Amino acid sequence: MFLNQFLLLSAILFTIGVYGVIVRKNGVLVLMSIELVLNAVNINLIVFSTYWGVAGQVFALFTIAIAAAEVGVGLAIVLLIYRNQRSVDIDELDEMKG
Amino acid sequence: MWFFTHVWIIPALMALSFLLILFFGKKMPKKGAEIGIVFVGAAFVLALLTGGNWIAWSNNNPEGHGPAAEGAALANVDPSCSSVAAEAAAVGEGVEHVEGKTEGKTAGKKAGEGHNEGGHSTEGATAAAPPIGESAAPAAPAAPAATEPAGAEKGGHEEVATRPVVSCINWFENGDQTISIGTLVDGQSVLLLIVVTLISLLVHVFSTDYVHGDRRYTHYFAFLSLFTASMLFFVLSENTLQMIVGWELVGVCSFALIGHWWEEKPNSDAALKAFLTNRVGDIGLLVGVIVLYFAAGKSFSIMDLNILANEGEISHNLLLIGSLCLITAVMSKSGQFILHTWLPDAMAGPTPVSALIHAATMVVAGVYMVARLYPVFFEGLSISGSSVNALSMIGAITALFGAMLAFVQKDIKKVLAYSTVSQLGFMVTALGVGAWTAALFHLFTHAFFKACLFLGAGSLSHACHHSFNMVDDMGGLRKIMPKTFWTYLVATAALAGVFPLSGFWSKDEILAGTGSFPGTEGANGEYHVMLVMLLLAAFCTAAYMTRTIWYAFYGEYRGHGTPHESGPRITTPLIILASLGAIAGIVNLPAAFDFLPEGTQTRFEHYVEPVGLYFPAISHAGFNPALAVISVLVGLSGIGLAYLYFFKDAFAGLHGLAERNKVAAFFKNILVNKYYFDWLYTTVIVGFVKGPLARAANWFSANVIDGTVNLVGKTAVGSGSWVYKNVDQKVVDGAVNGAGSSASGVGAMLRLTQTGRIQQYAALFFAAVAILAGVFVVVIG
Amino acid sequence: MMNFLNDWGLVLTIFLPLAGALVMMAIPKQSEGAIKLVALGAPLAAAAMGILLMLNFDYGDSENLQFMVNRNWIELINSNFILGLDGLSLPLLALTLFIVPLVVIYSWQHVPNPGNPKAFFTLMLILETAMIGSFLAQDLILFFVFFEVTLLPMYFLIGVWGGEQRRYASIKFFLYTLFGSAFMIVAFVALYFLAKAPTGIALEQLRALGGSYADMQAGDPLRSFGMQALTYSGAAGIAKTTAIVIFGGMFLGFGIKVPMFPFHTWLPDAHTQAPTQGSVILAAVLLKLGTYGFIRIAIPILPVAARAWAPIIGILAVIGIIYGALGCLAQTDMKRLIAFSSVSHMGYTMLGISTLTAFGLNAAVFGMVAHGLITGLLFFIAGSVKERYHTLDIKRLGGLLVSAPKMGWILGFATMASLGLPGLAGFWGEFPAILAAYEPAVGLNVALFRTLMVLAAVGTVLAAGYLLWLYQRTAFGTPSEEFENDPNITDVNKFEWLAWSPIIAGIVILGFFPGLIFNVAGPAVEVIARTVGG
Amino acid sequence: MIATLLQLLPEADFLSPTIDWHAIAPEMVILVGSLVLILLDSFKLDKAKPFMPTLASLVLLGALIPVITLAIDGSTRVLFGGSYVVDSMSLVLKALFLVSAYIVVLMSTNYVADGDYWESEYYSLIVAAVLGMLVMCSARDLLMIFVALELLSIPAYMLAAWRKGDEKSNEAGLKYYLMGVFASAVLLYGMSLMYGVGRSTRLDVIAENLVRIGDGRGAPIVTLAMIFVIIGFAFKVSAVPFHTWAPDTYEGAPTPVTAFLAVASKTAGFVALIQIVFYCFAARPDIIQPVFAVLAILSMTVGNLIALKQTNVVRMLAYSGIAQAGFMLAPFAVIETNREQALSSIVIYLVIYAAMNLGAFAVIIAITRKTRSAEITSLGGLFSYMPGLTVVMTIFLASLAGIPPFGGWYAKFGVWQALIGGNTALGYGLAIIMAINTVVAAYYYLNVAKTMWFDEAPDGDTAPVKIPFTLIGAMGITVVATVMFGVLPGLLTNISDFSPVAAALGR
Repeated sequence: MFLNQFLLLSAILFTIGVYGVIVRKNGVLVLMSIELVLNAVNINLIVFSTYWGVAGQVFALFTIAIAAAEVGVGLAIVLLIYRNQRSVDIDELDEMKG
Repeated sequence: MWFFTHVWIIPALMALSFLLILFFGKKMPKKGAEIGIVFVGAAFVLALLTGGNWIAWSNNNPEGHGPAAEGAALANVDPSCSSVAAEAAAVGEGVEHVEGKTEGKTAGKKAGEGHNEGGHSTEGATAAAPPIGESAAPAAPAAPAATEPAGAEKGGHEEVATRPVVSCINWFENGDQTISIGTLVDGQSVLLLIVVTLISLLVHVFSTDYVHGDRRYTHYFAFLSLFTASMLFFVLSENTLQMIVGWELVGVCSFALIGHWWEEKPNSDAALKAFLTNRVGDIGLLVGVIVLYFAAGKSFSIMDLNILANEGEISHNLLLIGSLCLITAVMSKSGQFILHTWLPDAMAGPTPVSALIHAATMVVAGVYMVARLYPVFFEGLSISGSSVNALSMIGAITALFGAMLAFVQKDIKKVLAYSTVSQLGFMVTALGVGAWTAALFHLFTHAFFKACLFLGAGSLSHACHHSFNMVDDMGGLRKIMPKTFWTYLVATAALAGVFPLSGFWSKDEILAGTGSFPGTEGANGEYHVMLVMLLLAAFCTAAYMTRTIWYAFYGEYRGHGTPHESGPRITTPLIILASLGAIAGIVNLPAAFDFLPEGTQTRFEHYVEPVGLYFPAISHAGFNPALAVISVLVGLSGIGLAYLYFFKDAFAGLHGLAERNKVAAFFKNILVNKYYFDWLYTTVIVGFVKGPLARAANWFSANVIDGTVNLVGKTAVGSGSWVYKNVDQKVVDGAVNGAGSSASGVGAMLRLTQTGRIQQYAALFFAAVAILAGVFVVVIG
Repeated sequence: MMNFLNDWGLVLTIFLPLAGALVMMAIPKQSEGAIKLVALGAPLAAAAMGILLMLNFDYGDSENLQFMVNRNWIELINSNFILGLDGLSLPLLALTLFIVPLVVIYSWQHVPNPGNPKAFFTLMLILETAMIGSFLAQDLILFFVFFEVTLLPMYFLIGVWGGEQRRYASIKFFLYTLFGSAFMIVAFVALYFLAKAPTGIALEQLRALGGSYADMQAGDPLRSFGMQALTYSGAAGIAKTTAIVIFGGMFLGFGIKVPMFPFHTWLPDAHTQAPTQGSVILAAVLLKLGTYGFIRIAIPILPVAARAWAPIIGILAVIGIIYGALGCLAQTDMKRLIAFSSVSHMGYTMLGISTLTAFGLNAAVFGMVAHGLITGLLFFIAGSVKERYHTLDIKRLGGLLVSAPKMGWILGFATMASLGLPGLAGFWGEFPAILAAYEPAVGLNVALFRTLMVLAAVGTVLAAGYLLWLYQRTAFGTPSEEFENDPNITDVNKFEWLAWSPIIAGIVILGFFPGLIFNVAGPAVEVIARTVGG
Repeated sequence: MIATLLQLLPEADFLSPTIDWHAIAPEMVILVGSLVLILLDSFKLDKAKPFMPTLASLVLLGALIPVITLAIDGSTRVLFGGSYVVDSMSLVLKALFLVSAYIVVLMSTNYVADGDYWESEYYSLIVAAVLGMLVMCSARDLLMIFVALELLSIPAYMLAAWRKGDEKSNEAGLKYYLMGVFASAVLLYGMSLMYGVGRSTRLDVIAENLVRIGDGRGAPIVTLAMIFVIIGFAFKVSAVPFHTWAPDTYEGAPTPVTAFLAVASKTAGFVALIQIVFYCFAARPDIIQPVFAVLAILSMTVGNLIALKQTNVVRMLAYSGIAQAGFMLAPFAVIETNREQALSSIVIYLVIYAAMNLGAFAVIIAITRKTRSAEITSLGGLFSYMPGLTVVMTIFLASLAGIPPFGGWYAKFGVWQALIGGNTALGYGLAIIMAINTVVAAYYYLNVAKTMWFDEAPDGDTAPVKIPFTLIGAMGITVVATVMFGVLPGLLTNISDFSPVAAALGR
């Protein structure tokens, strides 16, 4: 099996996601980057599940479901912000600091 | 016996009188003076009775030689006070106890009464009384004249052991030690008992007139009582700790009385100076007592200490250190050169006080202590057989320089003050050369005539609007104040040592005691230097006293107003004291006068000087007519010269010498400035301690220590604010770079945190993840 | 009766004031009369309880804890609610019970600004409970708790009712002490884990305590905070260096409280800014917590370390004596001067302690009580002077003996007592301490301690110096024209008499009958001295 | 029909698990409760409003009953093949969560009602979050833990942004949400790797395998996995350097929610850490001890230092909470040598911390009802017009500073005991650093006390304000708890003596 390749792939995905999270100014895009990270996780789980049984796959399913829920909430909040200040640029949110 | 075991009643009386005056004095018709007089009178009577008893008691000293007899002589020392004495006493034993029991009972009963009248601070004495009675038992049989006192008369000091009576109660227990408080009665303490109470009584009477209508009349008498009480307490102390207590208490009384008129700065300054100077000496006292406490095997008891020191149980060095420490105390309290400077200033106090405290009683406390602990000094300074030691040296110097200082004073009290300094020097020298009896004898006589002189001076100033400046404000008072004049004259003569007044006898004994003069080899050593210095001092003494007489009583009245003779309450004490000063000498006529009837010579020595285990076997210089004549001549020549100089205007050349001659002026200045000691103390030393040093310490406290603490605090807050500020300030575009450059470490991270920018948070977050993970993966693998 | 006392005596003595505080909280703010009544009643009740205890105290056996109370408290760490009264605690207990009611009486009409007697007295009662508790606690943790509880009330007393700089002073006082106690508790915990059961006779004593000790073998981990148990263990099984470090922790905790020389800087500020009542309690009782801690905890539990530390403590103590005295000389503020004098006087106490001899420790105990009474009185007077002159600047004062003679005399008495005049209490704290330094416990450097002795003796002169200068500048002379005939300047009033005369009497009585304390504390400290091998 | 359908199916070898319903009764009650809240709301919209808080409280307290019965029963119950365990410790924690949630509800009642926020959702969300927490207490399986974590986090995200109109609240919500999601992403990644190396999601199994890998010395990937997982929860407990969200979120969120986050959700994070570390990672102390030492030191130091400079009480409490988290993290660093005390000291700290911190927030809510601002200066002169409130607040502050006789001292004492009991250099070092930090912390707590007691009211307005009884109730409970735990810590130590539990761990 090409375990290493898969792990590498997931690592790359993870990094891309993190990069997106850090640099993207648009809230929605940030959410999408997060999705990338979560999927990296899923890849890991699936790969390992081929060794250690279904638990991994179950875990992956849970992850997908919960990710969906999270993104739902996230979008709601972003929407809320858009309502209040007509923009989803999360860089403008620095009212509280220190 | 009862008087010896209950002698504590006397100080207790005075203490009670103090309290009474303090609380009720103001309400009394005479503002409390009467209370004081009544009580001190009572105390005096009791003291006299005690004295009488003592004479009877020591007339019955059993014949006997060697340790056994001397041990037996200590049978009246309560074992609980002095274990050593108890052991010694155990040597000579074997007496029935029946009478002892009865003695004990009566003693107990009496103690009960004593307690009732003794008032406060004497509880527990009752409890202590029975054991005292017990311990008294062995002495009982001696009472019926067992041995012929007549036999005990040969040459003054035969080997008849004195029988001191020591009684005490448990004061407190500290650790494993039991410290007792009690009384030590023997010739020495009884002597002081009488002197103190007598002079105090006279001064009380004198004061009723002298400080009449004073601002703080009542307080004045209160403190007189307190002083008397403390002095008696000191005199009767059974252990050194007790001595310290009395020593300090009299110091405070003198402080309070010197500063009696504290509204004026000089008076309060003088008071402070007196107290502080004494405090300096007290360092010596404290340390010395501590050293001796351990030297005597953890015991404060004077008996223990003396006996051990006497029998050479204590190493010479310890005794030396101890005695040297104590000498500093003596120097401060008894105004010895170089700590004498407070005494003249102390004259700022009311004159009767000067008479009582700064002439007759308190200032001799130092002398008394040395005499009390004589074995320590005798062994420690190895007085016997040598020709010089610290004590005698200090004494002699003081005697001479004090006398010289007395010359240049304008203030009559200052003259007397320096005279006191010088006379104390005589006493200390006497102790230093081993003439113990002579010292005490001189203390005795000096008390009378010096008190008389002071009171006389008081009487004078009373007449002259409370000025003591004899040079400017007095003169020609001979006619106006005859009583004062004559008494003053007698006292002066006594002080100058004119035959046959008391001063002559005591001073002569001291001179002989130096053992330097051919024919006085009987003494303990040969102190030639001392003899010379003392003779010079005697000369000066005579001279400056004559000077005072001249200024005060002769010539024209230079003051203002019309002086008048003082009232009876002032003059009576003068007369009494003068007459005592005149005749007091007879109590110790030299043994050599064997033409006199039996038992009239050396009474003083016989009754006062202890013989026994707790006192060194000192030898006595015999009376030497030649020396006597010389001393008288010296005195007379002093008088004579001064007479010629002042009265007859002889040596005209000398008059105003100081004005003309640089050299003379120089020396005069030195004298006028009291050898610049005050300048040294106040300006240099005190100034330094008070000023720079203290300020330095304060600065150190405020800036360095406190500063460091504050610095720590500041750094905490400061670094907080640093983090805060940098966290707060916007990082424009460094987020990614900073996050990327994770090598820049936690510091950089802190700077990048908390900007309010989510993405920078995120960057920090992942950076931290990367670092943590990276580090651990690398380190641990 | 006896049974009642055995079970409840100490507990009641401790918590009666607290009960009073709770009652007071229920009283509405307006009814000041009731508040003051409670404020006075509770301490008096506690005092009465204390007197009962002292009457039934077996003085023949004062080296052993009496009226012991021993209940489970925190099983997990085997820390129990142990109270006990012995010759060492008794004088300090007496002191506390004696001072607090007087303070209340003094406050009767002197409640400092901004008023609010309710809060003021409540805090004071809580404070009393804490102080009594720490003198009676026989368990390290219990002691620590009471020790810390004293902080807050004092903090607020200073901070709310204090002077100009009160904020700074109060927080400084608080943080200083907290810093020390943080290390102290760490040291306690270390003891808990490291101490082992001893061998020989000590083991027998330990077993005699029963409970978890009953069947201990030598070398078993002790796992206890009980002071007795730890004392018996005597730090058995702790390496010397470790013990020294642990002692260091306690040294910080107690030394700051005393305060010893380098840690003293909180004291002048706290005292100067605190209201009179605060200063009095601080000087009279709180400082004693530190010295008491040394005698009761640090030394007996870590004898070996104590011997190692003794020279350092001695040196610091003497530095404190001289240094404090010099500090006094530089002061211009009466209250601050008195505060600095505390540094100097506590130096004598610490010197006595550092000798590790029965004599020295006993002197220290006496010194604590004496200093409590005398400095307390001095602060009382300073407070009254401030109240009348509205300043404590020594330069402006003067002629107190003219404007208020009685107060002037009392001040004189206090200064005399404070400079260690024999015949008054102060002397018995100083002289025996100096004396003890001549012959410290076996094994300590004799030469060093004799040097210290001499220096300490020199300190007495400085003490006389600054106190008399203070007295001269305040009491002697004539009042300056600004206070020439100021109606405010009245003589001692009846509340002040009520509050002061007992203290004065106490000082005199202790001065002439030092046995009252020496004989009680003697056996107790002798046991301690023996454990240290002094 | 269905029957036939069933017959068609092949013989299924699926056997349904035997479920100990008593063991999961609390969770069931909460679950049902939250559903009821939602449904009730959707049917009888406005009529139900007033009853929502009461109902929520009833649900929470109701869930407490089975917890108690289980505690009385006392036996340790293992469900779902060991991935769900109900033992004494988990019961203590569950009780803690329920009570704190109840107090939060008390605090919220008027707060939510006054500002017109959606009420029913609010309560149902809180209850749902509590469900996640309860599950967390018993979870012994990575998956279970993850689900529990999300279950308690997601409602919290929404609650943080609850004040819809307020931009601060939105910002708080978004920050919390994003950071939370990043954290759970990292956590998940770690978990996936952990699953890979540990060959299972069951903690005990993983522990066994961890020991085996590289015969005990492990491999880089193991380290990586562990670090990621730990960090995932370090975020939850707001440990430096993963604390950045906390101050902003606390400040922006509605104060009751802040209290909920600061106490319940932080506690949940610690519970998760306890599960993971004590039941699994304990096999590799060489990794976790240094990690936690670093986190603890950073948290207590940085938290305290920044807190010194805060002007806003809530923010100050946020940073102080970070520092407190540092104290609680310290015992993990001596897990190898002093396991029992480490465990119990953490739990004790959690309980006491919950009591005093909730109390502090309750008081702040009460005060802000009057001052309308959480600036420290606005507390000036409080003592003069609301002495009672001042005293209560002072008690909480003193307790947070660790001054006897209030609970805080024993919490810290316990930690010290654990650290020193470990008798390792690391332990002593941490103890000293912590001692110093305690003093630093005392400064800013006292600073607040000072303002309330010593200063004058900023605006002369000294009219006392009416405090709703629910709030008084919340304060009452917390004050009593704080004082009780301080005076009689025995009460707490007795129930949190987990030596049997801890002894069973790993060994």
